[in-house]
Amino acid sequence: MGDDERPQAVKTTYREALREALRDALRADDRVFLMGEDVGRYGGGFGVSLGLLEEFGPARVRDTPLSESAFVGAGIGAALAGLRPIVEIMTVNFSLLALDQILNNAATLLHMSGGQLAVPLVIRMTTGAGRQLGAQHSHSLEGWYAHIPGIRVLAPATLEDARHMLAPALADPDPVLIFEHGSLYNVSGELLPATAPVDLDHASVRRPGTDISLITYGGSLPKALAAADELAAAGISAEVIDLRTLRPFDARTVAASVARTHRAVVVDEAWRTGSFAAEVSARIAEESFYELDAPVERVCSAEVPMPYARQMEEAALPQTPDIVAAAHRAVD
Amino acid sequence: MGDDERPQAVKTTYREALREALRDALRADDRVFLMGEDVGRYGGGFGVSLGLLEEFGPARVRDTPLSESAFVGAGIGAALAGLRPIVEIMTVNFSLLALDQILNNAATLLHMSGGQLAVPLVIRMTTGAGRQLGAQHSHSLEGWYAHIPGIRVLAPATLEDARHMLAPALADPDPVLIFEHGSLYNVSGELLPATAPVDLDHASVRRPGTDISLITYGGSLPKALAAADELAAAGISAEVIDLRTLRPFDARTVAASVARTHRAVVVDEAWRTGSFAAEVSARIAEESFYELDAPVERVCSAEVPMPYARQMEEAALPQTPDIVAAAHRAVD
Amino acid sequence: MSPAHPTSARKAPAPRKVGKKAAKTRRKTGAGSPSARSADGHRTDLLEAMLRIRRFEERCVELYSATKIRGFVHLYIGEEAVAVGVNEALRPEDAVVATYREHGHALARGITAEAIMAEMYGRATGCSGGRGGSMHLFDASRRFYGGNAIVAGGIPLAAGLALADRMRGQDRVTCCFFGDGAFAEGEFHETANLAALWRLPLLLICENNLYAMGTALARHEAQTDLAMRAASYGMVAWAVDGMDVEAVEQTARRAAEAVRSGAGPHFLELRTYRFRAHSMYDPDRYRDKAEVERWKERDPITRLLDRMREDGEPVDETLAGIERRVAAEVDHAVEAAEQAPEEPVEHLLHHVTSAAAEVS
Amino acid sequence: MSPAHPTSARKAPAPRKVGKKAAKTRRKTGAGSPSARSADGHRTDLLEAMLRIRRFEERCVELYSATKIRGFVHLYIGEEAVAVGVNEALRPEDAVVATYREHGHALARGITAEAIMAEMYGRATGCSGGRGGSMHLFDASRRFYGGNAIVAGGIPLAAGLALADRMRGQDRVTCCFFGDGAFAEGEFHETANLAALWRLPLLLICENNLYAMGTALARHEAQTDLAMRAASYGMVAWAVDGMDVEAVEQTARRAAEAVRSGAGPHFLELRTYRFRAHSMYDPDRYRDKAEVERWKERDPITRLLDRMREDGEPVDETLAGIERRVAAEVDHAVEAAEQAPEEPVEHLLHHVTSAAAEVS
Ligand SMILES: Cc1ncc(C[n+]2csc(CCOP(=O)(O)OP(=O)(O)O)c2C)c(N)n1
Ligand SMILES: Cc1ncc(C[n+]2csc(CCOP(=O)(O)OP(=O)(O)O)c2C)c(N)n1
Ligand SMILES: [Mg+2]
Ligand SMILES: [Mg+2]
Repeated sequence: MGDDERPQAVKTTYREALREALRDALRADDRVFLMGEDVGRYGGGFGVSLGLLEEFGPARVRDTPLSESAFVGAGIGAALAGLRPIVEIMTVNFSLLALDQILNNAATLLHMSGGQLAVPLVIRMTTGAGRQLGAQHSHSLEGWYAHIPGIRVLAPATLEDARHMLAPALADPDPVLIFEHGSLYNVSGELLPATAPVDLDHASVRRPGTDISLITYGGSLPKALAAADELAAAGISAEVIDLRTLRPFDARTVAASVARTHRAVVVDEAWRTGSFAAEVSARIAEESFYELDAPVERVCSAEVPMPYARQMEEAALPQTPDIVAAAHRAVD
Repeated sequence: MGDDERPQAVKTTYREALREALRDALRADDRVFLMGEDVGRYGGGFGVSLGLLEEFGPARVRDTPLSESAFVGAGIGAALAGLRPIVEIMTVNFSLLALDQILNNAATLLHMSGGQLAVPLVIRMTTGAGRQLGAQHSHSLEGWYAHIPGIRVLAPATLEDARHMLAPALADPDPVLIFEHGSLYNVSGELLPATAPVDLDHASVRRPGTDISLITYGGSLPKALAAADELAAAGISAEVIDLRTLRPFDARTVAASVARTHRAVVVDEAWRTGSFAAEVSARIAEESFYELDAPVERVCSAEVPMPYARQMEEAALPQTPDIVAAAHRAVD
Repeated sequence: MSPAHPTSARKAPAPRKVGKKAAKTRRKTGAGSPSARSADGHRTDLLEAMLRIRRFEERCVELYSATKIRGFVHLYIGEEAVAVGVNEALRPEDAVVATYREHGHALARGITAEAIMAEMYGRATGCSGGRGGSMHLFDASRRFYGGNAIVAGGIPLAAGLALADRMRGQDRVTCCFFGDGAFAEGEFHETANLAALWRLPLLLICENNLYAMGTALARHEAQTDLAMRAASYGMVAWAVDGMDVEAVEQTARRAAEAVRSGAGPHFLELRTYRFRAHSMYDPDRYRDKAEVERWKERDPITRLLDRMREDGEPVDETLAGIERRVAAEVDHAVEAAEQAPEEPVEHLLHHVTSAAAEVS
Repeated sequence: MSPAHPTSARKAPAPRKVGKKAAKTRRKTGAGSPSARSADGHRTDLLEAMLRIRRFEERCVELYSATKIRGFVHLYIGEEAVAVGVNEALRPEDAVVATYREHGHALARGITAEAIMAEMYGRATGCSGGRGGSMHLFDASRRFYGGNAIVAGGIPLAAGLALADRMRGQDRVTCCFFGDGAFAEGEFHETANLAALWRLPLLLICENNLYAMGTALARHEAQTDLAMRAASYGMVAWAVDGMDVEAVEQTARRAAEAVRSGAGPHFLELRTYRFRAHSMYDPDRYRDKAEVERWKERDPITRLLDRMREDGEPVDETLAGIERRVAAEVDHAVEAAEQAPEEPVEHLLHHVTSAAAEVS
């Protein structure tokens, strides 16, 4: 591209961006294939892979039986054999059925074998609540996965990340888990072509600010940005950090932000106790102890199985006003 | 027992104390039964239930097939029907195969049903590392379970708790998970008869101190107590808190201790990132911010699948010298 | 020590038991073949039970479009004969475990349209207090244990309910509904083995509607004869025409009686079909329209009506009466749901544990 | 972009392939029945392979008592005919997935006693660099994928290895060993269905030693005819006398050839027995001593020796030679392990990810 050719922005959605990334990957490397429940004829539980079966055929866009453990394990085996599987688990709620495979095989084989067996596997899944799906379909368990050494955990929150995280994830020789928040699929916007490969090691400052750091990821990013808007109106300059990668956790970017703002609010849709936000809060207090002017605030989900009723679910989830209130507590 | 009859201490082990608790429970209530892999003829993977089959018969001491999901789910169903099952999952490592049942059914049914269906189920399992069992048999995942609303998570660290936590756990109308650290089974000592029922809501100060709080639970308690001894020799008075119950987390007892000592070290055998220690550290920094004179220290396992080699496993696990060093850092 | 358990504490009202007398008669005479005449109103009752489900769900579609109902909603339309026929074999003291596609099972079990509709509206008067929604209908008093949205997740639970009965020597049946897709899950396998090994009083009802979402049976099962596969565990297993409510009833009765009398778990494969998409979100691209049309020709409601006509029963009048009653029920359910109170958000943390609130 | 994968990067040396010539001859003539004469040393090779395992493990017992080896150790003594016989059917390019009871499979596959012993000593020279121990033996160059301590946890993995071969059109076999206890796990079921559905080139070897720890087969399986159960998935499944190494070899060859030629997964149930306790911790209280003694009469090593004697082969001399060689191998393995270096603890975080270390 010449210097004077301006990159063309395209109008797209988070869902389409994910799909384009899959299409690219399938085109670029014939070791890549997509496998999971209803990824083919149905087009994906959330429509992400629509059309890929037609383009790439049933061998490379592979519908599986309802057997989460078997097909995730099969993905691990295929990766061991040199392929580059992308396994879709329809939602994080079903990933518990494959958690043994992920923890005890995918994350562990490299180590147990003394470095002989790498597992270049990508696992994608939908996460999060907010659509009145009730107690069994609204989990935010990416924090559990971020606890596991040996895997990388990504949470694309923007169109850019949805579009451009997959390629470096596939290039990673080790297992990578990608959590797509269900409330983001329909988010639309302008997407510029990638200029540099996405950096999977670092958090991103989505909005700079000086008075307080709002630290979040995934589906909570839009809420944090909205809170920053509201805070700006109240004269508080909030910096918004999108963690993007939960493991390895980029504590340095967070610490640098807190060194500027001296106050922090961590926003995470998981239940508060034992959430990934706890790790973030702990790390800030441990590593930026002398920088902090106020206790770190956490805005998380209420500790309740997600209720179906609309008003109850809304009350249970972190909302923009909760973030604003937490920021005020920290600043006052 | 008359006033002048002094309670008789008996010499016992953690394993025997657990067994006596099971025997008591089976004798006291015919709705109680024990179910799990090899709990009967084998006597339990770690010998805890030895002899119970002979005493109570195969209907109440029930060997199951290797089907963790099915027999844990069956325990939930039996509890729904009014029985009081004690399900043994041989180790936490295999509990992943039943995690869906625990999270999506046991912990959730009461809520999803609008309060109609309580699940009075007790699940026991061995946890922890330290016996050179390698990467798939050394997990400390109780922190994950402590993330789940709707269940109670216990970690008996003493003979007293091994002996006396089961009865109140069975009396709890909701699911209770009991984590027994594998390194404790052979611990022996004197056990006094219970005077009052064990309180499952509160942490316990195992050793009072004034300079620093060492906060831990389960298999790390002996290491923390040993560290306190060493610190005492160096003129540092360490208070040792045994959390005992990870959920509900007794933040008040912890805060009260930190209010006295102004410094804290949290010890947890889990991998550091996303450990339960992160929650404890975060809570201290959030709730005792103005009490703290130094950053909270965490002593956790190295972020590595547990290696088999002795020296490697020792290096990976939190050890007494690590706790002592962390305390010195906090105090200096 | 521990508080009494809700199921044992509450008195269980009778589930909606259609045509009890008729059933008894048939059992006595050993008749009950699908083509047998039914002069005693039993067929009418079956018809009404199926139509209640059909009309209730048709209304759900409208209400979903109107965003009165939210979340995931899975319709049972086309499969009514299964829930209605199987329910005939069950007694009030029996237990039922169902899936996320369970409006039909709940209605057949006698949970009122009103309680279900309120639940889908998320109202405090719903059968799960508004906490559950369409996928999580519960009624402890009727031993209706959900409403489970994890495919196959209810099966082990059902085994546990059955285990309790077996341990206490109670001649009750636990009836567990699940789909063909659930057959592939490890939990089905583990439970089938456990149930057969322990001879649990469990009635496994596989609703084989030929699809798991968009995946056809032959693309998710190596061996599509599910009854045969189930039999390999050492259980009795039969396949039945799930579009014929009388055939379903008859077979379910035989199976339930065997289970009740201690013959161990029984498995029924009900061959059926859903006329609608998998859920409200599903554009139904993976099925041939002609296939759907062919199956609609076997509509269990039409089929029963035809049989009644063939047998000279006065169908039209009966039908009109049923339609009126059912429409009134559904209308009433909607009105009541519209009026029903929302639970105050201050109650958010209720029912997390049985105690009022958690420490800390 | 991504670094080359170890298995493809390294050149694969041949696994220990006993009696290659003999095998070819037999295949050509269509002979190879257990009672056929073997003048060409093939039986000697089988004998040596079994004795290597036996003597290696007997030494392990001593070393465990001497606390040289730690962790969990599960002995294969009594079951040697299975690993040795099945290995005959495999080629260097095939893959093997085994369990925590895998010394026998590893030795048969050609991993040296030295590399395995060093692993059990936790030394850097071990076949897993001391990271794995007895339950986690690996050798990427021999496509030996462990060593898996989660019962049934290796089965899905094996399906994935087979899937890769199928997708690339390679005529390789993935051979997966597991126990009778694993049969009850959901992962077996899910994978069996997947393998049959996708016709994966997978050889499933069920080592039915009649016990899962202390739980006898009939107390963990409702249907104890495991081959029959497996067949119900639509796979070819045969039961074989697992105490007869020649029978095992012959059947495994037939099965592996079928798998290789695209006939889809095959399942072999090998009826065998472990002479020792489940693990070094197991006091073996759940079995009748007489039962163990009866099975010891079927010791696969004695049995092969007897057959050789019946056929007039010069057994005693051969045996003496084998015992000498094997003892030397094991002695050498122990000496080497004793001398071998420990990995420095500074390397603790190696092999967590492929990159040198994690960020942060
Ligand atoms: C464990 C699990 N995996 C995936 C899903 C997503 N899902 C919901 S319903 C369904 C299809 C189930 O098909 P089947 O069991 O045949 O029941 P049907 O919907 O046809 O009644 C799938 C894949 C889920 N809810 N649970
Ligand atoms: C998922 C899981 N559950 C339980 C265990 C504990 N355990 C280890 S071996 C074993 C018995 C396995 O029996 P089987 O599959 O027959 O193999 P064998 O030991 O007889 O070779 C059990 C219960 C485990 N390792 N993994
Ligand atoms: Mg279906
Ligand atoms: Mg066995």
